[in-house]
Amino acid sequence: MKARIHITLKNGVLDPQGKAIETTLSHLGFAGVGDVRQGKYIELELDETDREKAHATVDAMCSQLLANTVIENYAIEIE
Amino acid sequence: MKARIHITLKNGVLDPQGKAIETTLSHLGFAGVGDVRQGKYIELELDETDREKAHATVDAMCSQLLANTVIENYAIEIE
Amino acid sequence: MKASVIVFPGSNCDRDVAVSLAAASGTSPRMVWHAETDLPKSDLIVLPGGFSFGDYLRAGAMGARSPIMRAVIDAAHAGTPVLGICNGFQLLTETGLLPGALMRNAALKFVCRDVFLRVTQPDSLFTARYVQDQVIRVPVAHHDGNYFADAETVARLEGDGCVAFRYCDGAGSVGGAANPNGSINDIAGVFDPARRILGLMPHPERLADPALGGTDGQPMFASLVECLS
Amino acid sequence: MSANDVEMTAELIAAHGLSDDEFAQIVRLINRQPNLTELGIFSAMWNEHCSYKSSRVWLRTLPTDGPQVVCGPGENAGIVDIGDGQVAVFKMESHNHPSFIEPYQGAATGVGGIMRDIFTMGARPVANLNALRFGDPAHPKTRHLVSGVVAGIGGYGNCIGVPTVGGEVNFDSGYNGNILVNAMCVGIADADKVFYSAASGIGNPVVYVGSKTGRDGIHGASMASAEFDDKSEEKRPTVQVGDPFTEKLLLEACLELMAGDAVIAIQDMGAAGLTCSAVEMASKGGLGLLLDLDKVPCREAGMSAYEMMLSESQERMLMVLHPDRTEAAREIFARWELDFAIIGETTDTRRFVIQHGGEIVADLPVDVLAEDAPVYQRPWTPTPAAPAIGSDTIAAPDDLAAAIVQLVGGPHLCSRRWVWEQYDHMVMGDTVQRPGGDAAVVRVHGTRKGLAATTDVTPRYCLADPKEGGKQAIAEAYRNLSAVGAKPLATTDCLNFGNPEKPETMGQFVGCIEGIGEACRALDMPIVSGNVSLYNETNGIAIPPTPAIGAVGLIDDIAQMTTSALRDAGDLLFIIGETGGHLGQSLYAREIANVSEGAPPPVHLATERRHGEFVRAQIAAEGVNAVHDISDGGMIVAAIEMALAGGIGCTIKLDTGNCAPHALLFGEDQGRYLVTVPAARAAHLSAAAAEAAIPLQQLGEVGGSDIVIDGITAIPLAELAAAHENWLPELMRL
Ligand SMILES: Nc1ncnc2c1ncn2[C@@H]1O[C@H](COP(=O)(O)OP(=O)(O)O)[C@@H](O)[C@H]1O
Ligand SMILES: [Mg+2]
Repeated sequence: MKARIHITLKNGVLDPQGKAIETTLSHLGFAGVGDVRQGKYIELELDETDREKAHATVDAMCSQLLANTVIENYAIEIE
Repeated sequence: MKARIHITLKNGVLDPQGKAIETTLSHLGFAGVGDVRQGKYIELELDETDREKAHATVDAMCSQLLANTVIENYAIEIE
Repeated sequence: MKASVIVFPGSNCDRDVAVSLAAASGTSPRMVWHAETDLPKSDLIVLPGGFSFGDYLRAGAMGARSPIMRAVIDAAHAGTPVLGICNGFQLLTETGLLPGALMRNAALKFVCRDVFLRVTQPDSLFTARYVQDQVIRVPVAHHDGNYFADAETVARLEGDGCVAFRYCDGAGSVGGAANPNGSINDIAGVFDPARRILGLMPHPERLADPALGGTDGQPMFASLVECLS
Repeated sequence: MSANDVEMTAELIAAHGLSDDEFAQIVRLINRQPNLTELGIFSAMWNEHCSYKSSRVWLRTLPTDGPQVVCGPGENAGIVDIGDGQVAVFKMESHNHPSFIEPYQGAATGVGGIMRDIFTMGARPVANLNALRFGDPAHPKTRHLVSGVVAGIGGYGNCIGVPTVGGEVNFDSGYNGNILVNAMCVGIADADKVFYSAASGIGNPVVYVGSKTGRDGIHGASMASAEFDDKSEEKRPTVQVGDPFTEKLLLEACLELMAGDAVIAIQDMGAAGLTCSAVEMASKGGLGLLLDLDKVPCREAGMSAYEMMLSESQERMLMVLHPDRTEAAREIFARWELDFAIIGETTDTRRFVIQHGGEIVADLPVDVLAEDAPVYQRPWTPTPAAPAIGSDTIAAPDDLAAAIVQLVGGPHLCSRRWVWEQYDHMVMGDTVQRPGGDAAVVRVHGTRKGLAATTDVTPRYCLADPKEGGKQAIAEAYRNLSAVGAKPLATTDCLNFGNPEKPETMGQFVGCIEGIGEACRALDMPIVSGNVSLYNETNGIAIPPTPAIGAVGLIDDIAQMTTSALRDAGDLLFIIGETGGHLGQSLYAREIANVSEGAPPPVHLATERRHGEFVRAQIAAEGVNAVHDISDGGMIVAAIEMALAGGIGCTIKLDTGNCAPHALLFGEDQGRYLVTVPAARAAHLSAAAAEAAIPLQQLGEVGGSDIVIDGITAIPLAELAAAHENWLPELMRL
């Protein structure tokens, strides 16, 4: 099964990359752009046929490694 | 409107990050994990009410700044 | 003083810190490979600078899950002092031994230069040879040194005297352009509440030898030797 | 008919960068048509990048010997003796085309590649340098390229943990369509632990280590030798992505393996990957090689033999090991979590035989591939001599102070701090002279010795007069090393030119080589390694001739090293060398007076040598407080750089007997240095100079917070510092 994981910064955590992108976009002439946030997107393949189990495994991966839960949230999709 | 952008490495382009994550996951005891690929996920708000126009604008942002189109693909969702 | 330096794949300041420790204590530290599960009995554990696992995913993320870290965490909880420099600081936050996180520098660029630090907490085994508000010159070299913690945590760090160093200019004035990375409250290094764990982004081992142009980092190693021998 | 047995059409041959004559030559040499894999192998081996077919006859004229030389050109890097059973190993290499297409990854993999050249020989890399040329700062692509290249160099070097300590940066519209990214690496090894690429023994295992093979940069080596047109950006060939973490593991694993006696031969996989490395090992050893591609660790499924042989995936090495050490070697690489595969063996057939899927997919004579590559005596026309123009024809500035500030705060002379602060220049704990001075100095770990390194060339001189420009590049490197107190040892070069099939371009190449050779001989700085990058041309417009020179020198005791920073108020400032006010091809002429004609300053090699020896002797006697060589921008710029580095001003008195002030200040006469000594030492210095018949003149005195040109102008140091420091950050501001 394929898992897709979105890792985003929690609300209230400043996002230097998002902020820099926002500034650069405005320098490039893109007006009216706001709230730019940059996160990570991870895809992986799992040797697992059970959706529930797959979800639980990926959840464990996220909390143990993929996300830093001090500053990040994560969301999992299993396909 | 809100735009969500996924930026992923083109097929065949080496993904050192994905490779390292895969190795570490296996050391952590997660078996049967493969094809780990790491990409970027960007969210932003646009002062624009027309979906088509919003899409075109974000497309321009991606090709000009957000994605490195030599090695990356991007996908846009407008909400 | 018997120190152990943990070496991760991708560590690259392990030798540098070992040189400083040996110069200060007269004995070479033990170099402990990350894949070990047992830690030799140590007076001090050092997590060196570098790019453990390439800093891929997040700086320090994968190293923090290395086998040896279980033993490091246990030893730290049992009171063994731990010094984390640069990548070592990132590892300490990733393991939860220190609060907060080190995010990408506000300017998004890697920065390598001398910075000035104000010693905000001289009452520790790491900083005993410095005096309150002393201004020292030490280099930084990092891409992810932008210290962040939520307001409550920062208030606690400040209230409990857990901020070790702050970025300042040569005259001791804190913040502004002297902050090389955007760290909250200009924090360059933090202690755990017992002040037996120190994480800092600057590299004291890089200016602990007159041939390298300065010795302001040397008192940190001298303090450790004095307190731990 | 398998996919390998395709018909050799004219298009296919041309797409492989081979001329009809070259193809005919191949058919003649192997007595049949090659198959597709074989064509690919020939295209890689016979390409300019690997075979040096246009440059070889000229490279042979360079001096490569000397008592200090342990290994000259021909191996992965050059080796010089630094005493005490130690050697320095160094080389410079270009990654121009890939960096133009993808600046971050192009530059990063350039750094990765040059470091592999060094540790392949058993040396631990201890210093990286980089010589960068970008287009006009106002060109729409320049900022993007600068930021990507610098980030890429830092991204790789910082991660692997080798300090990036020096280099140079130029901006010139001549590079608008072809930037130059030249990376240099210096390593240190024990003299008795050096490794070479010649295979030996029959039936010994050929071992592949490092990363897996993917479809990266297939045809990279051919791309590196092809001219650009407007479409090449759209073609976007598969770009190689660097993996510095894996290279760090590879470095440590290789050095660990090399501490033992397992390695017979080793070669990194650089341009044209497996093909080049395997053929070179076999050819140098006078052997054959049998490779079984089914054993090659692959990143992608279904890779063809053609793709595997031409892949330029990074962070890979090929070795021939002693059979009974192979398992121990395997364990080392397993511990570092790197791929390790026995993919073939040495044979006595002198043939290069490739097996894939149980079939022989290529079977070629090694010597034909390696030695019968074409060598061209390309026609060339000498560059017409530029007329010497008198300084009196180059106008004085309307406002001298403004001209000075403009030069020091402009693209050519501003501080490169924005660049080198993105590089970890202190890791390894031995950087005793950081970027910003004449040459960087790293201490030889655990000793009092220092290795000094610099990169230099002045392309506008080379354009006006290739031979004098070539001489000047070596002379400036010599001066930069001497100025820190290092004895120059040897040289590496990276010769960047346009299309060698054009006689004018070939003439530039020939001229530069002649000048370089003459200067290397006169200054005892033999060429021990190097690289040629041709076809740096877009839509028929070539880059200025740019033979970048990297040089290494030795300081016996770093306590005697000098820097360029002015030190104590009251110190006296002297100028060594003859000041004739030569303004032709000076930055002043070009930037302020808008004159781009004229001959560059002539280089007097015997004088250079005497002046360099004198400066080093004064440094060794611990009599001088600061030294700086005079180059771009002339004497006033050198003085300002010294003042800015020291944070203290100086006063200069001009002796305008037979020269206008602006010619004295901005003239770029060669062979000159500024030195400061304590007042009490001045008489000693003068006597020493008189005795050695060295022109020496007191110029002024250190002190204050201004640069004062007595009776003419005074500029606050703070104003100069702001102009000098702000230009590059302003250009690069988000
Ligand atoms: N790309 C670069 N990387 C690192 N250091 C650099 C780079 N470009 C310039 N520098 C450093 O900036 C200083 C000034 O460079 P340059 O003007 O070329 O010196 P010089 O004229 O003495 O040869 C030198 O110390 C040089 O090493
Ligand atoms: Mg130079």
